[in-house]
Amino acid sequence: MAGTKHKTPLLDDLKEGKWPSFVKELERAAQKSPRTDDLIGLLEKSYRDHIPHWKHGGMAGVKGYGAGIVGRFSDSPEDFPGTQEYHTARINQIEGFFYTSDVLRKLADICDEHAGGLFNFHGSTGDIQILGFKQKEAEELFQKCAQLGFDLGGSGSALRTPSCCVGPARCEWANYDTLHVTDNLTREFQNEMHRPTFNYKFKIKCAGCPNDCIASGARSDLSIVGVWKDNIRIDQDQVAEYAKKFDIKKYVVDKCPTHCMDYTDDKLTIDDSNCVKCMHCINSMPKALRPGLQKGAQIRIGAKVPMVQGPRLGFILVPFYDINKDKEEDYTFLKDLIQKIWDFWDEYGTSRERIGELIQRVGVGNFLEAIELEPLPEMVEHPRANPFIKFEEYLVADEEEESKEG
Amino acid sequence: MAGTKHKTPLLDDLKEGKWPSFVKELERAAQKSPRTDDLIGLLEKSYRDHIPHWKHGGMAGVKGYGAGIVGRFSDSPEDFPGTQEYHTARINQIEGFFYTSDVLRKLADICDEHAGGLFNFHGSTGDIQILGFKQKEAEELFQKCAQLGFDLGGSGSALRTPSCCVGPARCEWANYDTLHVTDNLTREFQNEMHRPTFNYKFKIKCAGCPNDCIASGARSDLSIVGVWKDNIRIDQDQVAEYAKKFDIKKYVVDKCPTHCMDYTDDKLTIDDSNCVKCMHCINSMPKALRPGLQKGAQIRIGAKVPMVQGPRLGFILVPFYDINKDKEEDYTFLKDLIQKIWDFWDEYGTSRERIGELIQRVGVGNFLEAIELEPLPEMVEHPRANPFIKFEEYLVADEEEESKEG
Amino acid sequence: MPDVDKGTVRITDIGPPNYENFLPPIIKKNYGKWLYHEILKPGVMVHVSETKDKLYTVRVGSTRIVSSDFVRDISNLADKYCNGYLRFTTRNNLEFLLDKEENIEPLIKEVQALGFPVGGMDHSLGNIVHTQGWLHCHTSASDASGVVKALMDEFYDYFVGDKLPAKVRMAFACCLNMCGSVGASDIAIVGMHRRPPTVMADRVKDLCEIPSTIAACPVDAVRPKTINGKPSVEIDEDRCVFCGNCYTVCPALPIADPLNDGLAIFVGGKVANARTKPTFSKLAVPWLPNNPPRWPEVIEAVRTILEAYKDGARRGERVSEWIERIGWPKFFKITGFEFTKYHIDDFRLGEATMNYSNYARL
Amino acid sequence: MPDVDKGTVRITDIGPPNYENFLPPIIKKNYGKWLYHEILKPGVMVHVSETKDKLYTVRVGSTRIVSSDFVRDISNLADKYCNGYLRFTTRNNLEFLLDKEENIEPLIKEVQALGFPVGGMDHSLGNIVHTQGWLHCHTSASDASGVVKALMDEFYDYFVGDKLPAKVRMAFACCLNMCGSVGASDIAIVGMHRRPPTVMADRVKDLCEIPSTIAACPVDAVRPKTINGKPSVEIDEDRCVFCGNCYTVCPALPIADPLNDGLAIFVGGKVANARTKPTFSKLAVPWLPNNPPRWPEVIEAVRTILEAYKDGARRGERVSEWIERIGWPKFFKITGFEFTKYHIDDFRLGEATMNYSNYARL
Repeated sequence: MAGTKHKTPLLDDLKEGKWPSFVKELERAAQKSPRTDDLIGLLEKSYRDHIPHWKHGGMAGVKGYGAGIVGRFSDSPEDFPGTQEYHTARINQIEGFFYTSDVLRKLADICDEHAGGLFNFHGSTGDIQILGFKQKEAEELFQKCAQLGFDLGGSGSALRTPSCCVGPARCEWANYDTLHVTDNLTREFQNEMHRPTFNYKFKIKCAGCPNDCIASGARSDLSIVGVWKDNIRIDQDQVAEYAKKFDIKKYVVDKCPTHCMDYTDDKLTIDDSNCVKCMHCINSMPKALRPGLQKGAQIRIGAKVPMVQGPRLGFILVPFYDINKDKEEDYTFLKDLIQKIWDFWDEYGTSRERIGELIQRVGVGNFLEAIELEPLPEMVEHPRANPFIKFEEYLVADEEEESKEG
Repeated sequence: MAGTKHKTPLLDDLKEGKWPSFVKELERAAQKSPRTDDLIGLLEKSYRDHIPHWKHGGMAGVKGYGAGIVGRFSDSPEDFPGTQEYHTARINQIEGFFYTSDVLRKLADICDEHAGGLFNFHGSTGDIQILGFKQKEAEELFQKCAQLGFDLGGSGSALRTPSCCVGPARCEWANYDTLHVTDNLTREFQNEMHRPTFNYKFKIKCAGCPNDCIASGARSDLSIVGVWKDNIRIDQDQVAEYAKKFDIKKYVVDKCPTHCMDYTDDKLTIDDSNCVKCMHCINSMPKALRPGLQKGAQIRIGAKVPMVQGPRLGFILVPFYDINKDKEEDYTFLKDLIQKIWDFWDEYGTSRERIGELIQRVGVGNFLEAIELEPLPEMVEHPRANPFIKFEEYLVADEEEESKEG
Repeated sequence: MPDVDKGTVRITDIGPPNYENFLPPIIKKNYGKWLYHEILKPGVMVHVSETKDKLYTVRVGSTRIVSSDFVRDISNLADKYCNGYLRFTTRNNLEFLLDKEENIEPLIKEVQALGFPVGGMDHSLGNIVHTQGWLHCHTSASDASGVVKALMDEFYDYFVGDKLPAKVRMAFACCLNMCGSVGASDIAIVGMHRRPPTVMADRVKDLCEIPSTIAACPVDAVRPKTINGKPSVEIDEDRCVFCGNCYTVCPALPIADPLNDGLAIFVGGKVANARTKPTFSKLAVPWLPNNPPRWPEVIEAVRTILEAYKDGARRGERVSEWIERIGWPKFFKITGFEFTKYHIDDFRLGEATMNYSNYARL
Repeated sequence: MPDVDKGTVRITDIGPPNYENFLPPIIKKNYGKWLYHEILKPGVMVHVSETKDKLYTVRVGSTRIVSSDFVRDISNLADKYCNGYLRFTTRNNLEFLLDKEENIEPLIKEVQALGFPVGGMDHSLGNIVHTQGWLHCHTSASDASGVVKALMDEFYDYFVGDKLPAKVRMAFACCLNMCGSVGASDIAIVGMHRRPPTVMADRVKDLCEIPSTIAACPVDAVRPKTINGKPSVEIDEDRCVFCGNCYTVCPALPIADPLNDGLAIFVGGKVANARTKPTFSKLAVPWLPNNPPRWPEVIEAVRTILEAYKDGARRGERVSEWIERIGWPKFFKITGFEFTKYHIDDFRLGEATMNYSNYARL
C-alpha cells in the first residue's frame, strides 16, 4: 500500500501471508493519520534494532480521573515526531462485546478525528483501546466518547474494567446473568475504577460456567464462575443419538475426573453427589446433557500474573452461592464481600501487592476471619501436611483449664 | 506382676488388653534391674503429670566416638535414683534384621549385666537400642558388644546407621542386593557414622523395589530403590488363574497410573515404555507378573521430617543406574556420588541444614552442576511455570555475539 | 485542558453503554433460553432456543490492532447480514450473529474476499491473544503483533480447520509482566529479558529522581550508589525480576537489550475445568532470539510442539493432557528440546514441582 | 573410663556382624532366587523359590520396648521351630522363618500362649511404629508406648485379621521432631506442643550458657534479654517451631506443658509407589488432649477414621486413595471432624495446597 513516507522493508514482509496483516491495518490508518505513519516508522526501527522505542517520560490523563488513559512517549521524537505522544484511551467495552454498526462507526469517527485511527478490539482486560492521541486531545476524545455513552475503563492501581463471557446472551450453559452482574458492578464501582487508591490492580471477571471462556480463574483477582448444585439433566434419547456418533464410554465416561458416570445398557447415569462440575460430559453432548436447575456461582480469589511473587490461579473462596437471588437484591452479598476484601487489602496490603499475594502472606485462615467467611475444605486441594500449627487457643494454668483466645 | 516398689495405678491399666503390654516388659526387666524399676516409677509420674521427666544435662559416650550413645538424665533423681543416668546405646543391627538365638541371648546377657535389661528391637533408624546404663558402664558395654561382633550405630550430626529391606534374602521383587550394599556402605563409612562432622544427620536406606518397605523415600536423605528397565515378565497361564479369583480389569488394569495395561480376550498386555514401575500389577498378581531382567536402582534425595523447613519426600536424582554392575566394582559410582554430595553439603550447608533443605536453598540446578549430574526431566513433576529464570549465559555487545558464561 | 463544555455538563462516571441496547432482537428474545448448540462446520455454529429460534454464529479471525476503516468495513457487513449487530470475542475474533441460515455462505464469501479467515472453533488453533510489543510498549522484550502474524500465517490451516486433537489456545506476552496473562495456555510465548536494566550511571542523576526510582522496584533490587562521584543507583542482579518498573520512572535504566532480549515458550496450560483442573503452562524452551520480521526460530519451535501434539495426542486431549499421559521426559525426547537447569523451578515454590516418587519411564 | 583392655586390643569401627552369617540355610541357598509368595492366612505367608524350596514366615506383633527375658523367650522359640534363626521387621514385628509347613501351627500356638498376636499382613492394620515418648525422651509431648498400647488393644482384630479394604499403616511420633518419620502413614499421630518453651527467667543464668542456648535454636527465635536485671532470653512465639532444642541445652526453658501438650492426627499418607505417588499424611484433627493411661479421645478419633474408611473405601484402596476419590470435604463430613483455619496450610509451601479450580462437590 502506498502512503507511508518511511521505508519499511521488514514490516512490508508482514503484509504477506494468509492471516490478516496488522501492518496493513497500520497503513490504512496511516493514510489518514501522519502520526500513525510515524508509528510505522518507529516500529520498523524496532524491527531493525530489536528493542522498543517507547519510554514513559510524562503523564497523560483527563481531569478528575487517575485512570483510563495510558501515556506513551517515543524515545525518537526527532525522527518520528508523530509518536512524541501517542497515548492510549481505555474505553469501557459493552458487556459481552456486543455492538451495533452505528455505534462502531461513531467510535471510528472519533478515533480518526481525535487519535491515530487505530483501535485494539479489545485490550487484554476487555476495554476497547483507542490509540494515538496527545494529552491536549484527551479531554475532547473522552467527552466525545462519553456523549456516545462510553466511559473510560480502569488502569493503574485501580479496579480494572470488569468483563464477562457471552453468558445467557448466547450460551445454554450460563448459570447466571454474567452481563447483568458485570454491568452492575461496573456502575457500582465507577469511583474505584477511575480514581486509583488501591495497592495495585484488581480485576473482576464473570464466567457463566466452569469452561471459563473469559479465563477468569487465571486472570482475575476475583473470579465469579457459574455452577449448579443439583443434578445434570439427561435426555437419554439424545444420549442414544450421540452413541451413534462416538464411543460414549471412551470419550465421556472414562474422562470424568471423579469417575461418577456410568454408561451401561445404553443408559447414562451420573452420581451427581460426586460430580465436581467440570463440564466435560456436558461439553461433549450438549444436546443430551444440561446443567441442573439450582443455578448459582462460585467465587475464586487471587489469580494473577507472575510479577512479583509468582503466578497464581484463583482458589475457591465461596464454593456456591445463590447469585440469581442476589441479583434481585442488587448483588448485596457480592458487593459486601468485595468491599470486605478491599478493606482488608487496604488495611494490610503493601504497595504493588496483589490480593492473592497478601492472602498468602497473612495466611488464608486469617484472611477468612477478617472477611467473615468460614474455612471450608473445598478451599484446599488437601489439608496441611506439615505440623507447624500456630495455635491461638490454649489453656492457662492459673485459671484452671480455662480456654483463652490468643 | 509383683516386684516394682512404686505404686503405678495408671501404668497397671496398660497391663490389660489383648495386645502385648510394654508395661509388662518393663516389669520383667525391673525384676532384675532396680534402675528399671525406678524407670517405671518415673514413667508413672509422667502419666500423672502429663509431661516427660527427662532432661539433657550431661554428656554420654565412649572414647574416640562422638556418636552411638544417647544420654538420658532424669529430672527427678532424688525420687528415682536409678534413672539419674539411663542412657541408650545404638547398636548397629544386622542387615535385614536377621539374627540367631545365640547372638540374641548374648546381647540379652550384656543388656542385663551392663544396662537396664531393656531393648528396642529396633529404633526408628534401624539400630538395636540397649537402654539403661550409666556413663561409667558405657565403655564396657560397648566392648562387650564389639567382642560379640556388634559396633555402635550413628547419632547426632553424622551418617546414621544405614538400613535396608529384607531384599533378595526373602523377596522375589528385590532388584539388587539391598543387604550387601547396606553392609558395604556401612563398613566404608564407619568414620562418618562414629565421628559426627556433618551439618546434621544423614540417612541412607536401601529398598529393593518401589514398594519401599523400608520407607526410604520418606525417611532417608539418600534413598536407593530397586527398579528394572525392561519389560515386566508375564505368565499368561498364571494370569488366567488370577482371573478366576478377581476382576483383573477392575483391580489391576484400571488402577495402573499410566493406563499402560490392557486385558482383552483373556490376555494381559503391557506397554512397558509407559510403565512407571509402580508395582501395583506385580503386587496384585505375584505368581503371574515379575519385574524385568535388566535390574538396577533409582536414587532419590532429600527426604526428611518437618523440622526445620518442613517435611520433604525424596526426589529422583538418578532415574536408573546399574547397581548390580557397580557391586562388582565395590560400589565406586555410588560412593563417589555420596562423597560429592557430602562435599557439597560440607562446603555450602549451614548448621542443622539437611541436604534436602540445602538443595532447595541453592537451587536443584546448581546442586546438580556441583555433583556433576545432568538435569533430567525425570527429576521433576513438571518444568517451571514461572518465568523468573536467571540466565547464566548471555551475549555481550563489545565482543559481537560472543557467548559468555556468567 | 480544552474546555469542551458547550452548554452541557461534563460527563463522568457513566460506565459502559447498557448492553441491553446492543443485543440483536433474536438474542433479546431468547436471552437465557438457549437449549443447545452445534458446530455446523469450522467457524460456524448454531444455537437453538427453547423457543425453537435458531441463531447462527460466524467466527472471523482478526488482528488485535485494527484501523478505523476496518471498523467501518465490518459495520457494513453487519448491516448487510446481521441487522447491524455484531460482537467480538476475548480472543480478538469477530462474531457475526445471523438469524437467517441462508446468509451464512454469502457473508463468509464477503468476509473472505476482504482477506479474513473463518474458523477458530472446536478442534482448531484459536486466534493468538497478545500484548502490545514493540509497537506500543516500553518494557517489551519482543514485538507481539509481528510474532503472532508470522505464527498465524504459518498455522493458518489449523485456524480455518478442525483437525487438531482438541482446541489449542496460544498466547503471547511481550515481557514477564504478562499483560495478557498468557500463563495458562496450551502454548504460551513470553518475551524474556535475560539481563537486568543497564545503569547509565552518568545520566541517572540528570534524567531520574533517585528516591522514586528506588521505590519503583517491587523487589528492592535498586539501591543508591555513587558512581564516579555522581549519585546513581546499582541493581542487584540476583533479585531483579525484569519487570521494567525502574525504567518506567527512570529512562537512564533501559531494560531493553538488542542482543539478549528474546522469547521463551511454555506449554500445557489450560483455564477450563473440563476433565482436569486449570493449570499453568510449563517451560519448554527457555530462550529463542528475536529474529524479525518472521521469527523463524519461534515458528520452528511451535511447529515442533504442534506436530508432536497432533501426532501423539488422542482425540479430545488438550496439550496438557497429552503431556501428562506420555510424561515430560517423553515430551522433551520427541520434541528434541533440551532439558536444562532452567527448567527446574528454583523460584519461591519450586520445591513443590519435583518428582517425589519413583515414577519414571525407563 | 574403665579399662576393659584385658590383654586384648580395644575394638572400634568394625561395623555390624556380617549378615551372611545370620541367614537361615534355606535363605542362603535361595538368596535372590525367590519366585513368588502367597499369603496363606493372616500373619502367615510362603515364599517359593526357583529351586522349589518353600519358606514359611509367621509374623508376630511385639512391643518396641522389650525385656531381655523377652529376647530369651523368642530365642527359645527360634531354636525349637526355626533352627535358631529369626528376624525382625521395620514395624517392630518378629518373623519366624520356617522351612517345615507342619511347624506353623505349633509355633503359632506357643506364640499365642505367650500373649503375642500373629498377623500384620495384607489388608490388616500393621503394628504401629513409634518413638520413645515420656518413657525416654525429654522433648516428648505425649507418651508413645502408652498410646500405641491403647490403640492396638482397641484395634487388635484389625491386626490379626485382614478385613480392612487395604493395608493400614499407623505411626506415632511424640513431638514434631518426628524421630519416627511418621508423616507418610495412613494414620499418623503426632505429639503437639501448643506453646513455645516457658522462660524461667530467674534460673536461665544459673542453669544455662546463654550463647549456646541462642545458638541451639534452628529458627533464630531465642534472643538475649535482661529480665529483672538478670541476663536471660526471650522466645519469639511466631518463629518457634516447638523443636525443644533450646530445652536440650537449657533446662530453664521447659517446653513440656501439662495442659497444652497433646496430639494431632494426620491421615492419608503413603510411602509405596503402587497406583499413586508417595504422599504425606494431611491434618485431620489439630489437637486432642493427653488423657493417660488410655487416651480415649485419640482412640475415638482413630476409630472414626478406621470405620469411615472400612465402610467407604473400595477393596484395595489405601486411605489416601479413598479420600482422594470422595474428596476432603466429604471426609470431614462423614468423620464429623471440624475443618478449621489450622487445616489450611500457612507454612512455607502452603500456597501450593489450595484448590485452584472450580472443582467442588455441591
